[in-house]
Amino acid sequence: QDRFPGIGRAATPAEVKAWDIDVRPDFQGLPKGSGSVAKGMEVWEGKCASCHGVFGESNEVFNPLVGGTTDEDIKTGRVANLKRTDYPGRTTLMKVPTVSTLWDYINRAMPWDAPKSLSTEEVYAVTAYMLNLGGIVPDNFVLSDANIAQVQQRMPNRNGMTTAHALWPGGELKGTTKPDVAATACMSNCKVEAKVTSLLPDHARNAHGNLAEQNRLVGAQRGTETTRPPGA
Amino acid sequence: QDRFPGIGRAATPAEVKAWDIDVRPDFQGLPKGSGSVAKGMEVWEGKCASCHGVFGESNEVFNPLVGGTTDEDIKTGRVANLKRTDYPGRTTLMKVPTVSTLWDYINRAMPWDAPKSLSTEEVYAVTAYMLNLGGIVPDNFVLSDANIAQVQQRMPNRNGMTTAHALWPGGELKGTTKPDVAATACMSNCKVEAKVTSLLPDHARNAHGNLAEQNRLVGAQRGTETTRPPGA
Amino acid sequence: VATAGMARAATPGDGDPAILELPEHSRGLGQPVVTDGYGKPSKWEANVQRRQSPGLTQTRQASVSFAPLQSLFGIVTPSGLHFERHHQGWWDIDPSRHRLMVNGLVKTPRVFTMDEIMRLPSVSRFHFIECGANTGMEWGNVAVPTCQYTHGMLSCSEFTGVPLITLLELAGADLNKGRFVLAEGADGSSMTRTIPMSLVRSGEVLVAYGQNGEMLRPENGYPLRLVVPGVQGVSWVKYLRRLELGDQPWGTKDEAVHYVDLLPDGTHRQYTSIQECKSVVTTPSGGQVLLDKGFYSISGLAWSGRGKVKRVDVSVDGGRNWRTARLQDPVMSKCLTRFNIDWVWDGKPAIIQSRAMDDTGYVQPSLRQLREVRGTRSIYHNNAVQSWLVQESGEVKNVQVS
Amino acid sequence: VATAGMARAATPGDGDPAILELPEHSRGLGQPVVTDGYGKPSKWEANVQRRQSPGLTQTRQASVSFAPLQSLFGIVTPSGLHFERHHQGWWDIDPSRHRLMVNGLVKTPRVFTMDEIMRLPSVSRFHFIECGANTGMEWGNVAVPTCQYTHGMLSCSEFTGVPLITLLELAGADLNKGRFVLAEGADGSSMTRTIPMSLVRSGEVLVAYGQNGEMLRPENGYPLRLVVPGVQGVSWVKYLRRLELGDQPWGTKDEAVHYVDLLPDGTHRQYTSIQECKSVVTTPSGGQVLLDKGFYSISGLAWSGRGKVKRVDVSVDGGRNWRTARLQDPVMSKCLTRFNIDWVWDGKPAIIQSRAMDDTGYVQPSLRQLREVRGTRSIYHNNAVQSWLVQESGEVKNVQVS
Ligand code: HEC
Ligand code: HEC
Ligand SMILES: [Ca+2]
Ligand SMILES: [Ca+2]
Ligand SMILES: [Ca+2]
Ligand SMILES: [Ca+2]
Ligand SMILES: [Ca+2]
Ligand SMILES: [Ca+2]
Ligand SMILES: [Co+2]
Ligand SMILES: [Co+2]
Repeated sequence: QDRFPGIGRAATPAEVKAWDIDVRPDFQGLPKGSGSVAKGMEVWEGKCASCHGVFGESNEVFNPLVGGTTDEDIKTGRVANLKRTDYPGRTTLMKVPTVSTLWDYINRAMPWDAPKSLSTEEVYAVTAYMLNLGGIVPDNFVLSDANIAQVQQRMPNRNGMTTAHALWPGGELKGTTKPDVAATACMSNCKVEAKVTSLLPDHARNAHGNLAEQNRLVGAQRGTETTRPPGA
Repeated sequence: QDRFPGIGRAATPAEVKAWDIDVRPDFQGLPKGSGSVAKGMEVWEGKCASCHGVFGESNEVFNPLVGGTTDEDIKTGRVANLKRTDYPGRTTLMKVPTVSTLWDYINRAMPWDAPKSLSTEEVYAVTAYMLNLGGIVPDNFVLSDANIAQVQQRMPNRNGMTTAHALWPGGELKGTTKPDVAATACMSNCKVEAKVTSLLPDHARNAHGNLAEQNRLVGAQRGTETTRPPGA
Repeated sequence: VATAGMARAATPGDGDPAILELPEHSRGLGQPVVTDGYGKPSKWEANVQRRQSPGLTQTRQASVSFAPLQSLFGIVTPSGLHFERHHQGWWDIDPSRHRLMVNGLVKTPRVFTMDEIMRLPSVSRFHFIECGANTGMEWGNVAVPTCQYTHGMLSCSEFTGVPLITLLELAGADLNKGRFVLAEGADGSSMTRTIPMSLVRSGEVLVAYGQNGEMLRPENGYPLRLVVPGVQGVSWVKYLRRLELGDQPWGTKDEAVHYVDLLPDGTHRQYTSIQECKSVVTTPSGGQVLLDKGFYSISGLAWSGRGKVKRVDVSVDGGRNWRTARLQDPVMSKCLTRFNIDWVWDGKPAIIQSRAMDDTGYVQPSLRQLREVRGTRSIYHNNAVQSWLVQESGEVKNVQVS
Repeated sequence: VATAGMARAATPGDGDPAILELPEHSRGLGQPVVTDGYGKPSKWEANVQRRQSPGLTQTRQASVSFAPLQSLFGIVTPSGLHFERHHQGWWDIDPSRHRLMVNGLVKTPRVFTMDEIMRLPSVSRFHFIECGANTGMEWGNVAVPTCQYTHGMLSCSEFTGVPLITLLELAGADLNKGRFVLAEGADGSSMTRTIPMSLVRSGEVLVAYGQNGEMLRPENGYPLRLVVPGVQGVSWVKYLRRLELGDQPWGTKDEAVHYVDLLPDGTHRQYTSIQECKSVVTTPSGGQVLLDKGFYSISGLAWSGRGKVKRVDVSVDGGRNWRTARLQDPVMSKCLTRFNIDWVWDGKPAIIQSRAMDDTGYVQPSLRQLREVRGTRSIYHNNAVQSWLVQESGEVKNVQVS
């Protein structure tokens, strides 16, 4: 303050209220209120389903939000399908560990083309509806600030996260400091096959457009004429 | 060559001839040929006078080329007017020490809108004409590769240059290594008056346009509204 | 302007017409100054553009465009070619109406105008920004043809701004209780990310308005974005409107549903932030054709989210043998470093790779080494060695090798 | 977009409407990626343009446009704002038809295509370029109002190219006899300048094609220009077509008629090349108005054609007392260096100056010191300390002081 006279001013309570909308996993920031699954279905069908599908299953404008979780997951707090390499997609409900995340995000960013237009009740309701689609809360459920912590205890992937890694700078998350992958810099006669194991099939040659048009017209090399087959 | 196989190739004699057009003060590079003052007047009036004036005196598209030199200057090789602080302008002939410079530049760059269009004879001729306008060669003179070195001995400012300074990096020009201006970094109670000795008059306030429109719309300061008088 | 053939000096008889017949620009008068008060690249450079990868995203407002690394020199990314990543589209915000709020564990929550922020002491630093999902399409298999698409969610600029710590101190921050900072944007997505306090405390995190000498571009957050050196781009919150000091991480959508790294056992790593040491050869690279045998200067980029690049090795035989490349000065922390190495191509197939090492001693892993620990489904943080196959035809292809 | 009033956080009753009423960008969907394959600055930045100085030149093809230093941050000049100096207009040359010839005291004169030049080992270096005539209007009196016009023939970029010495060696140069190099352009003026061999030999002179990560802009010599670090801009020949090694200097038009410095005794200094140590405060600077009393960060640029900037001192009392400013890393040789220093303006008249010192120990002179040696008619190489008068109204004016 003394060092920088005249710079900045105190925010008013109304200003902080207008902008401080975040909701944390411990529900700090969550406004009082509630909303039912039934009301949520209304909101969903009116304001969400056009993009996400009636059951949150659409991949037209984004990945499916719902699907891939089981009653068993709700018990264990680990989504079993995440272990399967043959499982086709990863829905929002499969991944999200914290119900606060859904509430916060819907409240700040959805509907995509009219963010921050929902009432608090609508956010509770449509969150409840999404949870209901995932079998996490029953059809007659009313989600509220009072019971949301219990709902958290049913999130299918609530135990699915770890911070035991070296990719957070600092000790706050009690991660590791040693990177998980430890390569060494072999310089000669290194033990590799140097065989090609993957490359694009020739028929996909032009899938990103004509690469000749994606490179400079002079220089040590040109872009490949991908409208023509290799070698032509 | 060995380090960079496949890069570059020898230039042909015709290629070198096409591009190696520079003429040095020792006349290396000067093609054989000649041109008369009379022919030069023709060239000048046809191809130069529209921009530089009939006597090279115009300042419409560039500074005057001719003027300000005297017979005395031709003798001394020093243009006396360059010493005068009250002399209004500095023409090309007042400054140029080397006749090669004129020949080379006219040959490469003039006429301004059709550079490299003159024949060798035309360049000799129009150079002769310019020299004649400056009284350096007589009306009946024919400038040629054979006599240009003698003409050099009459250039009004031929002795007007020095390389005795520290602004050439390297020893080739036998300059100095010590900079000519030696300031020191006084830090407090330095002996200066700190009185304003020059500033723009208020009537010139808007001469560079409205400065408010020449500064960003945010930041620690704005541009001055110079369409309004100071303090208004 | 589309494609052009190879320009060699013509076989000289008398000589090359491009020399013997003087071009019109040697014989005429060119264009005046200030044809453009703000200039543009040459028309011959029209192929150098940022581009989308077809089919990668379902919408163009929650999408990405890739920088054309194959055509860039040095370390600075021209701001017009800076990669884009939007979650709810970009805006061109009136800076005179933009505000920044600092709240949370502070004595008094505060509001700043742009005028005020730009009055504070600023720093200017060169840093790379890389999306956490860069090279993400390549965890399993080769998916895209050129380094624009494999590595183009990467750019590097000189950023100018105010250290975030200055603003926190101005607001009377409680730096004992305050262990995390939330950064929040003003666009539709109002992107929120939890920012590591260690980088705030070190003075590295900037509230930036300048990029490469001018203001940030609208696509990159004009008028204000957070700069979090070494950390993935999603944390560099654009259209920054608010910073909150708190005692817990926020678990926001992009910390709990995306930008989480799936391990083989079905666990996700959360709050993975650092972009580890990585490199890529950009010249020559996938989708190009070498014009001839002979001398080439292999050139590429290396970077590390943990500090400075210490060394880059290059292999032209798929990783059997390596030589150490020249690093271009200045080598700066959490900044791109350009490397170069000589190569004479004999016309035989070759597999070109680069491997960087940073000043912590960390060595960029091969894809095999990376997969052994993380599997193939992480999406994020693929920093494996990239391989380019030069075929006898001169064609260069994106490949993975064993 | 023209001018705008001062944006302060409104006196809060309930609060600032810019906060309380969420802006449309917080409530809507923005624009998609790749609206521009090559992006542009914000529409709110339209005032940041390069400009001519009215009446300075008689034509617009033999003219100059000035970079808006008052609006720039850090050290990189955005290429679109790079100052222009043309002698016969600018061109956008087809690079596939451009050739470079090396001749003179070489074993075999050689010709290179752009393809070939771009195959050679390159370096990328940050350097300033300053016209020898920068600040030339101010030798006698104050002539122009803002630092755009006093100092705007100055820019700084990351240049990429091949050391000229590499090309000379390729041609089999005789480096004993060869004591000077002629550089020649391909435009109408076919600009020719004699280049110092010492800088060629040291590897500093580059045959450059890259600028700030992309190709040179047409206004700056696309596709090839010489980079002669520390030396005045006219030697950085644009549209470079030919390099000749010789044993004598060339005395070209721009070495014998212009870019010669008139001394009081009527002698001209010839081949004055180095841009000596210099600095200028850009924020605040002439033609601006401070919005308020209080804290400011005085910021500016310093540079030296002889090496690195070692120190910059700043005075706010017209040169009586000085404080040493902070230098922004990286400090590079023959490159702009950004400096900053804190200042609390008490609302009284103040005269702001900066004075740079380089690593040779050379100190930037005051105008008086410079004039004592060189008089007032040199035109070129005015590197005097610049003074800005802050008036009580907040208006800043270009002044000279005793
Ligand atoms: C106009 C299209 C549209 C509408 C309407 C819409 N969404 Fe979305 N939604 C999207 C898109 C696109 C995304 C992905 C945004 C991104 O990439 O950050 C998204 C993301 C989400 C996500 C996060 C999913 C994830 O895995 O990241 C949730 C939850 C969500 N929407 C819920 C809703 C709800 C609830 C509504 C209605 C109240 C709604 N959406 C309306 C398009 C829409
Ligand atoms: C269309 C206008 C035009 C025409 C025609 C023209 N000039 Fe010029 N000339 C100029 C301009 C403009 C310059 C300054 C160029 C620069 O700034 O580098 C100039 C410069 C010169 C100079 C150098 C002067 C100096 O001090 O730098 C000479 C000598 C000259 N012209 C001679 C000629 C001759 C001889 C011809 C005819 C054969 C000619 N000019 C035709 C416009 C013209
Ligand atoms: Ca204030
Ligand atoms: Ca909060
Ligand atoms: Ca060749
Ligand atoms: Ca020659
Ligand atoms: Ca799809
Ligand atoms: Ca005039
Ligand atoms: Co993202
Ligand atoms: Co010039």
